Amino acid sequence: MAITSEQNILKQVDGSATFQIDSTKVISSVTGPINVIRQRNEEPTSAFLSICVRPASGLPSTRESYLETKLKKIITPMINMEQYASTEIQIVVQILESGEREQFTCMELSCAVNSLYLALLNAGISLKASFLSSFCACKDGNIIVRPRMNELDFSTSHHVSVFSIVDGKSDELIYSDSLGKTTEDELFKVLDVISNDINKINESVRETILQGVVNDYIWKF
Amino acid sequence: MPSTDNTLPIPNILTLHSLFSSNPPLRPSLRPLTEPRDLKISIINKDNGNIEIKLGKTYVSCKISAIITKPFEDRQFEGIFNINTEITPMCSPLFSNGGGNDFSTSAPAIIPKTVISVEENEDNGNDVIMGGGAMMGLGVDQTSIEIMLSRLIEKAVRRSNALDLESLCIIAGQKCWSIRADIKFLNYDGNLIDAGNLAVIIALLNFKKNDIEIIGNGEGSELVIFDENQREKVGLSVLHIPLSVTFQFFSTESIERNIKGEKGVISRKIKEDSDDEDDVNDRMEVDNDEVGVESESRSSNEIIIVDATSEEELLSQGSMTITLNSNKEVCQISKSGGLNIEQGKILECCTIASKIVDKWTKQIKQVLIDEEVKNRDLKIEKELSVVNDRRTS
Amino acid sequence: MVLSVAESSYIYDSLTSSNSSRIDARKANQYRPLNANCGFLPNSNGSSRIYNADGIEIITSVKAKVVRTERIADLINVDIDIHGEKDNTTLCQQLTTLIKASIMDSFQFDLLKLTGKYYFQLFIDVSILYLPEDFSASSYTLYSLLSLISMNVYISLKSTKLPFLISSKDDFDVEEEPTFSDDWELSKFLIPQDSKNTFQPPLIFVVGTAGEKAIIDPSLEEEEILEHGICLTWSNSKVTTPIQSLTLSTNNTKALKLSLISEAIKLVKNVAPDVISALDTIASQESDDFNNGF
Amino acid sequence: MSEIDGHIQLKSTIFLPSELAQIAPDVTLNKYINAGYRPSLRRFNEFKPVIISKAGISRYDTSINGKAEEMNESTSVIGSSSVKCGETSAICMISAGIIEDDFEAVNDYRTRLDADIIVDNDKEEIENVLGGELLSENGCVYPVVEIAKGSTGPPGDEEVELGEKLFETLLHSGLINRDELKIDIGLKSIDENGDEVILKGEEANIQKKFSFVLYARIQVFGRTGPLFDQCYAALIKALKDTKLPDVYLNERESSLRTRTGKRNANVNIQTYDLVCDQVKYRELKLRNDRICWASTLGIVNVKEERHDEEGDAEMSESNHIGKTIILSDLEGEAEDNIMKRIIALSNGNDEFASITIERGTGERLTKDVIKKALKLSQVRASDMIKKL
Amino acid sequence: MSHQELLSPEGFRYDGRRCNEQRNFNLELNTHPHAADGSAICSMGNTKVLSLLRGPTDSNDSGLSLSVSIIQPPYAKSDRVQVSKNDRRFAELSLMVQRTLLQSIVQKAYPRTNINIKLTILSADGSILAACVNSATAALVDAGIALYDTVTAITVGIHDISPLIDCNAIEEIDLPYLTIGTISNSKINLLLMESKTPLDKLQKMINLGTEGCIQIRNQLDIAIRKSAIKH
Repeated sequence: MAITSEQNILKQVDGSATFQIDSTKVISSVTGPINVIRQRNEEPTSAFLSICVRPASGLPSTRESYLETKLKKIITPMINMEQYASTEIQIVVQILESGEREQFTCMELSCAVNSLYLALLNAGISLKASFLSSFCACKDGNIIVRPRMNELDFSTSHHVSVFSIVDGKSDELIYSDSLGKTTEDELFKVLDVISNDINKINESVRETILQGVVNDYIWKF
Repeated sequence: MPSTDNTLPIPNILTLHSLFSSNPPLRPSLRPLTEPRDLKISIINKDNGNIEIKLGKTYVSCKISAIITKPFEDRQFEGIFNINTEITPMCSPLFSNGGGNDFSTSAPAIIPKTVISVEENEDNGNDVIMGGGAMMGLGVDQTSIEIMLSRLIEKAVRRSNALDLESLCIIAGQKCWSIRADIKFLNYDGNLIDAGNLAVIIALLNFKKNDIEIIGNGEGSELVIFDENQREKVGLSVLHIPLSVTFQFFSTESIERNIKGEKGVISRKIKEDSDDEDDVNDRMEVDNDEVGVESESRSSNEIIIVDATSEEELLSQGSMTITLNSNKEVCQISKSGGLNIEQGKILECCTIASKIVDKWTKQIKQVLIDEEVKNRDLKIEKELSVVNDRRTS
Repeated sequence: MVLSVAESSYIYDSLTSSNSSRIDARKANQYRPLNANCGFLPNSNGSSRIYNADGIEIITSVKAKVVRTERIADLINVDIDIHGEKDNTTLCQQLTTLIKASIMDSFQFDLLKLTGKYYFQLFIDVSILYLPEDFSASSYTLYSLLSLISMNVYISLKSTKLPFLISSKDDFDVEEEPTFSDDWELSKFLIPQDSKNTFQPPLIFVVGTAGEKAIIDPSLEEEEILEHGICLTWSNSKVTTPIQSLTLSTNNTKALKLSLISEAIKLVKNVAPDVISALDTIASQESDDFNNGF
Repeated sequence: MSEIDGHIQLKSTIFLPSELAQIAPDVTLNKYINAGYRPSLRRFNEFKPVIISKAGISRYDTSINGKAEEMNESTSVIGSSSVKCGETSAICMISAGIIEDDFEAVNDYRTRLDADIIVDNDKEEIENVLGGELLSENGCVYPVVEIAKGSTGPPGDEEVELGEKLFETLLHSGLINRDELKIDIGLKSIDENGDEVILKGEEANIQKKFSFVLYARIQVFGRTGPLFDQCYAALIKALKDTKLPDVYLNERESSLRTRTGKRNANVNIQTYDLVCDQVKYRELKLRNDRICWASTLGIVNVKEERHDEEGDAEMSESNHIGKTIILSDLEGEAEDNIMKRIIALSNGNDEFASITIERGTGERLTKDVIKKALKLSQVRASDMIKKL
Repeated sequence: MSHQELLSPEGFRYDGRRCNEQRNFNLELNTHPHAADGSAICSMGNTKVLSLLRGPTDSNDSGLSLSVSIIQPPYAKSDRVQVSKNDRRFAELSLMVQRTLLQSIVQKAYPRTNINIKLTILSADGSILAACVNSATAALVDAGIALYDTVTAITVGIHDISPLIDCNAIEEIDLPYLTIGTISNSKINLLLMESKTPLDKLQKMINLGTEGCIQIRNQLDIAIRKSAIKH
């Protein structure tokens, strides 16, 4: 299952990145810190995150605004918000292609988190820790990491988790969302599996970041 | 961002001014006035018509989706085709979410004082208020940009009947295909109209929908949808390829001279001191007398460029969009306000546009052929592998 | 509008004194000048325009459509739009309901009957092109506007012409869509102009009272000192419901005497025939020229 | 706090407890928790009492008079419930619409022969088109949550979040079998004797298939307490109460109408006159093992203060021992600000329909804590599901 | 309507006009002296557009802000159609009118100013945009707003090889047509074409259009003079 990612593809924003797992592709952009656009959003002690998710096709609906809420919950604790007091960080997540049915959001959420991480890095926003996300589906006690559309359709439960990365290894659980019939044992197994998978994703993502640093190297000719 | 090519490192308005007012006028990138930037087409997913194009640094993605629905009451023999254009802050922080809001606070410092300021109008959707003559110039508020953009692309593709709507009808009055094109503007560097138009058309040409068949007649009929393993997907019936070319107009003259012509020059000389400084629009005015003398010999000295970058749009004093296909049929012309242009110049523009459209059409067709070849190879490979599988099993 | 104590007491006293006079020297039963004309919309069956010196301008169009329906209530549709305001403001909704109700109450529906199965459906569209900015939303303003609209609707209904039916009237047995003559010269008025017995569209009058006096069409200044406003409907040569007492933007409202209501009715009875004959004259003078009224 | 130390005379400001709660909710919370209580004076894992009842406003609810025949005929609500917890009540109303299952693709073996290449795994193909097990088996409800706030307008973020979360959890929990929503449609016709009869199944010979779509409208009054838990309870309760009417086609009206189209071609437009029976209904059956109870649990790390005599400045790190406490039924501003949360939907029987873990800020979230929280939610669920 | 009927072999159009014959053009200024600072009504055949202008008034912006809104009441067409208030087509039309007018106003004379124009299409029978531009220009003149020049507009359709000026609604449905607006030296300010036309016919249409605009301008001049004498 191919993972591809790329940083710094858009010129007008401060940071941007694409992230693709299989047939789900997401592009994110980060602009900021900038002055707060609407006065009432200004917060005196921390930054205001404006997150906007656009679907692959059609107009944004409640599904997208729920994704926005989830992303906000995941990202807010990862940014040093106090450092950007009374400013705004503008985030746009555009789903380019979605490899799941609209009843699911796990691939999109997971890719969005990963692309957003890269975009935040690219924009030079101060983060508390690195973080990455992956997802899996369970059926009859079997766990399938990064399932395809079919496998997801037939699963009894599916899980999305976000872990922080410390020393190149997944470290701490940041966020986890499980839907469908599941048990406590399954949850912990899933968390272990995802944590291992994130280590794999991390390898590929590190490449991208490295490449990004090389490309941005200021003194080149 | 450091850059090694010939473009200006910082969008320097003054440099732009002086380049344009030089004789002959130059563009910052030294690109000829009537030549568009390089068009790069990449097909992401051939079946669902997901494509990306790059026109210079302007980066647009378009995706087509098709579903079966009920046709409109008043158009029972036709399918439905919608184009969705939305501008998000992703393509430039100058734009905000949801449209119609002020972006003055978030805008970087490069924006010069606009000729006419932008007024935010949140509640009154009907009153459209805008600034400068440029179509996509930054002095224009987002609502009007979005309206013009969506209308121009819609007229170029939908109203010119590029997509054969009648072929989308399945059972008259009951079922039809509804095709939807979602244009996503990812990066803004001028000329969103042409790029958006190109993206939709290329996506439509690449899109393939599932084959269907109606089995039985009358009440007992069933609609069967085949997936791609059963029957090959079928393309849409695209009748012609309309492409837009947007021109930006510049002038080194004052607005008065543009309107009044030579007479204006004379009257200006009479009351020179009063007029000289207070013309707000005279941003680009160079030395009065010299140009005045020159312009008497020339009929007019509007500078016309195609495929403007964001900096050029910033400065533009007027724009015109022409949509053509390679059969030399004009599908739409839209010009309002901005510099007044002689009719000869407009026809000249049409000829230029026609050349550009021909060039683009050729490129698009080449991409299609390449894609076809690639596809065919894949298919043969697949068939062979299946035959192999059978033998082994 | 805020009047000083002196101003308001002057207006009030001169109005209630035995030798009563209104500040603009009108008689108690005298309207302010109004201009109206009709028949200028080529695409409508009937149209009219009315405007007063305040600049309030209202245009009404009546369009007829052939429908096959059994529901009488669907035959008359009223739509009021205030230029520059959003749809469905409370003012708009109130006006629409009141006008529609007043028309429905008195309408003679057999005028719309075309054949056994087909009817004309009327669409009455009212555009209020301009309202002065100090036009507050008190119920007095609502009703004075209502009064203007009702006159406007009256003229347009009176001037509405319908095409001449050439197919048979009786289609109970034979299924036949109604066909009409192409010749517009043959068209007939919806409400025949000659006979006196047919129905008259309703008119709404606003009467203000102060002391024992009742005055018609109070101006904004007068409204400030009035003790009461009464709205009366005049339909088919008699005063009918709705009769309503209005809230004024004034603070010297007093309890309403019964005698004042009959006073108001008397006043309306006095005024209405003149108003109707004036409106009828306008309705019969059809003109293509939008600006004939000047 | 200790950072604000000036060289000038230090003077402590004393706030009333209510003032302090507003200025620094976290400090207040800490104080309370150190004392072993919560601002609401409940114990840490003490739940609030919940009153769950039928709202009695649905169509099939008999009127207050107790006459069995009388129904609320004027309403289209087919299931209702009310849940009251503390100062917040939620009222849920279920209504239904009918859709034609027509655009679900028909995949037929006859036509399959057309394909040049026959793919082996047939079964998967079919279900793939239908949308897999999940979509072919799990029915759903489209909930809209409205929090009374005294003004109208588009739904706020919170309302959208609640609605979407309810939708997602309910769909994936498989509470409603999709077949349950299919309509066994009858044909209303007049037999030889001139009586009205309703034909079903084979006799009726109706080609089209129809399904119910359920909509839920949840109105929330008050905003204390975890709204999601209450909304979920209200929704489940209302669904249990839901009754679906019998539906039949009216024969007279189902004839074909011919209209002349633009190009003089004839278009057949079929109109259905679907009629819902006024009286007859069936109950909506839910999968009982999937009925869950939602518990939103907050997690706080408290720095326990040893009650030493020394002042703040003297306190060293060793004096603080991190302690993790799980709070149930979050309530009040201080507790609303806890971002470290675990939301678990348990059926009280070792199974969960959804588990959401949000780390928020602060200390690490350990496995033990998660385990503890899940345990707590199970205990609560096994207790509450009986009441539903 | 068949293609043949729109232009007979003898050169007569459906409504009896010749190719280069305009419909009855009537322009009146200052029709609503009480309701607006500038007002005008422009009728081109059965198309009637009323414009009410309010301004110049104060504004907080640094320059001139001109707002144009077009409203088409439900009775404007022969079939009753309700136009929604955020109809994109009308939003585009008002934007085009606004841009066109803005170019002819002496903007430097109106800093921190608001001008608000409301256009009401009382009756629609083709050439809506042209009638709107003409009517709004007249309203600007009536309000005494300083203009460099007036903009006048007209539509031109094309039937095979013959261009037809001032199209009515029936012709607009079946024939390609464009709306053209020019200033006094025949430079083009407004050009809108939305239907497919062969490139080589464009010149003919634009030529006739510019001439038509001159005609309209003369009539506008007469109307302005007339209203000046009256007051």
